Amino acid sequence: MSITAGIDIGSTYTKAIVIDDKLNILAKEVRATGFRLKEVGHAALQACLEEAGLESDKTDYVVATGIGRHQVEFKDIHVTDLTASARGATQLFPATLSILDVGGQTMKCSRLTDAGKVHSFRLNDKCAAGTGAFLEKTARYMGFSMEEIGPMIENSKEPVPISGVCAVFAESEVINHLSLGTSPSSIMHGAIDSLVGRSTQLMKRVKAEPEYTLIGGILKLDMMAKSIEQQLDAKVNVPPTDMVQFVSVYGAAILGQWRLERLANA
Amino acid sequence: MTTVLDDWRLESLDESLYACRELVEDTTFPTVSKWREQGGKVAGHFQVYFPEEIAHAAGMLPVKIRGGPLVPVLADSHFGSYLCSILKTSLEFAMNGNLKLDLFVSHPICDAARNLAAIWGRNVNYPSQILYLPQNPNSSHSATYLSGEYDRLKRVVDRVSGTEVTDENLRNSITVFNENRKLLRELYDIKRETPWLIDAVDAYCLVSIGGLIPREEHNDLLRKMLPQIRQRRDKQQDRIRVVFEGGFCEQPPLDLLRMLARTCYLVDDDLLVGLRWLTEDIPLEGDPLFNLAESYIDRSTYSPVQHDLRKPKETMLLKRVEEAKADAVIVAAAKMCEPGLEEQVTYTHALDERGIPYFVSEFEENMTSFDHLELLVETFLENLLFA
Amino acid sequence: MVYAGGVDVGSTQTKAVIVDDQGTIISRALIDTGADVHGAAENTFAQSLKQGGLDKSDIAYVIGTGYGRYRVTFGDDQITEISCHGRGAVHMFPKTRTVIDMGGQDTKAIRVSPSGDIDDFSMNDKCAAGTGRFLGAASSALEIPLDDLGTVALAFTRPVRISTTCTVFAESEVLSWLGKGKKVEDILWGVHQSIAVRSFALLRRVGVEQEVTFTGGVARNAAMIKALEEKAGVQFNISEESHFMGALGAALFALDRVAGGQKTQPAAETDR
Amino acid sequence: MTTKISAGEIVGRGNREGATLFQDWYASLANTAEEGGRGAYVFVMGSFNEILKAFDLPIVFPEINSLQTAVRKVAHEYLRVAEDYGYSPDICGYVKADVAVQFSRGKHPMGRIPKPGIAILTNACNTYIKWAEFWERIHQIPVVTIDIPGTRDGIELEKQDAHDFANDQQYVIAQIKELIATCEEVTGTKFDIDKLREKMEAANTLSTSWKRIIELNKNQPSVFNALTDGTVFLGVANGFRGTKEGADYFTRLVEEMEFKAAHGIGAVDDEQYRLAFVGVPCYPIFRRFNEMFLQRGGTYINSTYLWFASGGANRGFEYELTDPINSLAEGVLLSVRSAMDSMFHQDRMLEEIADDYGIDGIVYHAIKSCRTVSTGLADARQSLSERRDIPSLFIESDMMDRRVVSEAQIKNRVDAFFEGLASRRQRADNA
Repeated sequence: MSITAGIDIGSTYTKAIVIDDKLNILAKEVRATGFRLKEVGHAALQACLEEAGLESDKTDYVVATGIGRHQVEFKDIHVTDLTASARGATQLFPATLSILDVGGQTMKCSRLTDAGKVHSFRLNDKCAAGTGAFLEKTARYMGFSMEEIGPMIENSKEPVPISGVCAVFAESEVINHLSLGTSPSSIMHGAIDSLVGRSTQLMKRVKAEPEYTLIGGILKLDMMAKSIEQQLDAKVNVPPTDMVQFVSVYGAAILGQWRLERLANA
Repeated sequence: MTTVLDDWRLESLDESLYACRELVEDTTFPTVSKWREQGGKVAGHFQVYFPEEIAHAAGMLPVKIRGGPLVPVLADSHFGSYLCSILKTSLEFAMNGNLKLDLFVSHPICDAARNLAAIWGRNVNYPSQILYLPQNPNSSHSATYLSGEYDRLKRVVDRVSGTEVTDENLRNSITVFNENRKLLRELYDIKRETPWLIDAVDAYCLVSIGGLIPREEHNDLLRKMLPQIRQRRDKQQDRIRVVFEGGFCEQPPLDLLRMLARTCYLVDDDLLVGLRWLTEDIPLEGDPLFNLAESYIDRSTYSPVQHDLRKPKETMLLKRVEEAKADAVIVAAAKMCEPGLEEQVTYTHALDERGIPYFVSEFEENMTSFDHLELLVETFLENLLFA
Repeated sequence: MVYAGGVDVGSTQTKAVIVDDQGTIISRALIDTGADVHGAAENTFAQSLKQGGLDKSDIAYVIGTGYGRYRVTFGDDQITEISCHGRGAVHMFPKTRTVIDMGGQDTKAIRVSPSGDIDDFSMNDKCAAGTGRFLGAASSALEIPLDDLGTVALAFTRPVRISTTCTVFAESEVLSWLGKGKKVEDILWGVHQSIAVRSFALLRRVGVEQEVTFTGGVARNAAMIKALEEKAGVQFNISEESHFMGALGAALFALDRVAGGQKTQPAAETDR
Repeated sequence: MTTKISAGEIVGRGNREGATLFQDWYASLANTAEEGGRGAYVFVMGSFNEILKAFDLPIVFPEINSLQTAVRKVAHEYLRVAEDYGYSPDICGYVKADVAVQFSRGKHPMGRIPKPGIAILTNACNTYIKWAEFWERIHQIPVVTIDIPGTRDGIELEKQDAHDFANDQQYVIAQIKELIATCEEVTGTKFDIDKLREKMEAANTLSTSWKRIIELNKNQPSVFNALTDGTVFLGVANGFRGTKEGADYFTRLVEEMEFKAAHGIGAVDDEQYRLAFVGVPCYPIFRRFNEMFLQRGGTYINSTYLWFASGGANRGFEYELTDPINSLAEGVLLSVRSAMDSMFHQDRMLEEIADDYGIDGIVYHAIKSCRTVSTGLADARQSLSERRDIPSLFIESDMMDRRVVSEAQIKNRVDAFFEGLASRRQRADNA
């Protein structure tokens, strides 16, 4: 039985996963990335293997992904998280044709082929205006946790238009609205609308088609999927809670199994 | 005849290429200074369009101004947000004294560049001008008009250089530039036919220095190096062939080209299109100014900044892809480059129709981190290869 | 004895200053602004009163400034922080003609007249690039306390050029440079440089006229001072009170009003 | 002209009649659209109304359509459509709004807009060219580019010898003849030079009146607000150029403004600060933007917008009707060139008028959408403030895209600007 591992070094969290050739998940692990990129990947994988009760050299193939993919020394190959998450998402939802990945700072959208390959894709520009960061700053500024936002929006009369300026300026925007006596819920509502707007626009840019699958840190905000569904007026797949953080690392490990097969047949 | 290059022309191909790379990234313009030290005058021009023959015929050094990889410490305050970088870094060279000119010429290729003549004029003490370029090449009168406009430029150049340009001088210059363009076309043939013999960065630098040295020297250099390149023994690798579109004005940093060169073959592009605008030799017989003008209109390539009913851009791009036998296209645009960004829309829709793979990206001449772009390129290649 | 107060409601922090009729600072207070802008203003002011052992009734005139100035409802008038920073700086350094203020999310360059009035000003418009916030991002990415950044950066040997303009992306660019094996101090110096360049552009917009006073929270960062002074080619005045310059200016304007000399534009309309 | 008019009936007449004409214009366009007719698409800088109206073509100004979506607070919906199609957020909002109009079969808040049957553009703005290429692609219509060479010298304006001017004029003449030929093909009607004369004569009245009206604002107090009233007048100046209605409207407008000047009736009750506006208005918050200044006693006396957005009509060029084509070429060349100068060299022009108009301050509004107008603003501002001590305010936002219009920031700067103006006046008074 061949064991492959995936390691996803993201800007905030690093995830590791170990799977067998039936693509069963033997163990998964997540920890803060910090800035020692080389170490964190290794540590996460070891923790995984331990949990799976495997010796530290048991993996047959290691696939690295995420922004730190180049720093993983013991990898066999690295792929980008777009490629990895495409694989992971189609594993979880085989009919997926479009993936929206909304993280803290980045927004990625890819249109897949029926074979689960990335056909076309777009990323948000190198400016965090209207990303998750924008939302988090707005919430944090008004002293709310991401969890509290959902219920809040429910009782907001109507969203205030939040101009899509710099995420950091969210604060001066907010203080201005508060000064004008706008309720925090309407402001939050406005911030979410602008985020949802940006996401769906990115999807249109890649000519996205159903089924849609939503992944990434933004899922902490349970109402996000709902808002996007309303915007697209179509159903949006959301990975099960225990998999939310692991979609692309799982995909990476699966690509590892593929490579092994190919190498075996070669 | 004044020369500005040290005598490394006799050294090996790799040393020569190294020297070219050095020169292209050198933000102090040593060749221009050297030309001045020998008493020469310099005609700086925004690089996209300019009949360099006219300045050359007056014994001036025509220098292509195309910004550079530096922080516009002085120039930044002269511009607002939402503007491309090349405007700022170009003016920076004028303000920080790295680039001393006797004349600056811009042209109304885009809304930003057309403002440059006035901005430059307000900040330097030598003549700064607009050279008019017909945006109506389909008018029966445009060639006649343009030769009149070139005659105006000639008189400006006469004044600045202190030497009156004769038809004879002009014909000689045209001959020099005809050869230069011919040699550059040969270089691009190599890129298309045997891309493994010269990588994207070296090819680019070899073209690029043409805008920084006397064209005779550039010709000598190309005449000597092209055969050496052809004789290289390098083997072809399994890489996809890519066309890079979107470098007609602001230039991507060498590191960006390096990153691409590591992963694919750049078989054709629109980089520094100003040096390669004419696609055929300019006729020598007849009125040289008229021949120049007519060639700019009728014997020329395409770019997002010239409107010509005979050259729909998407058709021209598809032709370029086909002739280069490219697998894919990088549809790039400089940040805040309005024509570039607008053309991306047309290009991508045309490529979609033909089912030609591409990815869209924005770059900036002085960007230092390529993670974003690397992610795009890698994903792109992975999914072409993981097939 | 006559007292006047100034309350500067910034997006991150709210500051209050009370001065006596000589313009000497009697007390100062600083707290995080948070969502309850009005409350923040009141509490800060109350704190400053307490600290000065004074009662609201002792304060003849209060002026609110900063983004939240219109929430200083207990105040008598509002003046922008631009005018107030100019005023405060001139009070501290009478020869000041140019002020560069680097705060949490905006950096402003101000040219002032000898009398401390605003002749011209320029602020970062589009984004927080080139503001103190950029340093905050670097500090959290590198896990180095904000106050130590400058000292660390000054140990640079081979500076890194940081091109990312977006503050939010600064973190990931810093990380990727670390990944490429660059030294922390070299990266940090790069960060300081990139901020300095942008702030210098603002300075040039209004013209760098001597003397230049550097105010705001970042004015205590040695590396930033070095980076900016190198570009401007002049030595900056830096006050112990740099943090409170806005509130101080407001208090001084308030004092003018008391003195009756209607020095500045009265009664800014209520923001409706 | 009768002098026995009561203030009641004449004051504000221009705004009332302007609004009506504007409504009628869009109503007639809607009719054309409903009947499946097509319009001639043109731009404000070099609209060639004289020729097109000689062929009775319905005139559409896409720029005006676009700004109307912003004024009517729906621009974002239009921008969204274009950006979904692939247009970058960083490019001209006018183009994007029109792209959306074209995709929605002419849907527009002012009423349906007819498809183009022909488009005429000049090079006064390069984005015109990219814009027209879009129509070329989706409508396959004849697009006529008319190249109008502008000022060449980086510093000195209108410095061109007769020989070079002749070369430019010959070029424009040739292009006008080609335009006429194309119009004959498109409309199937023969060109009638006397009809052209008629239109040119009406245009003459309009141009001279336009010049006069602007000059009347030297009056203290000023007789109209260059930013708000001015925009109403501009709509008519563009849409009704070369028509009898347009000529009459402006004759009556001159009458109104002269009346106000004579009776000391100002545009605002309390004129504290006389301001000049440089750039394109902030249409997403058009009214509130103006109020920020009004509240502090600031009113707009003049603006570069009145110059370039009228295609240089402020130059007041009068056509020589005995020689229509050549005179049209000369007029267009000089007017459009001066429109371009008011974008690229506005510092020179402002310097000239500052004293006559008693300008207390200049407000520069650089915008994301328009690089033609905005690229040189920061530099021109610096160079003017080095030559003349006129307080100025620099604001960046947009004419269409509310995402980059941060009211909080604008308000803050405006307040600070007035605090500066006030203290400066104090100093002057004390001295």
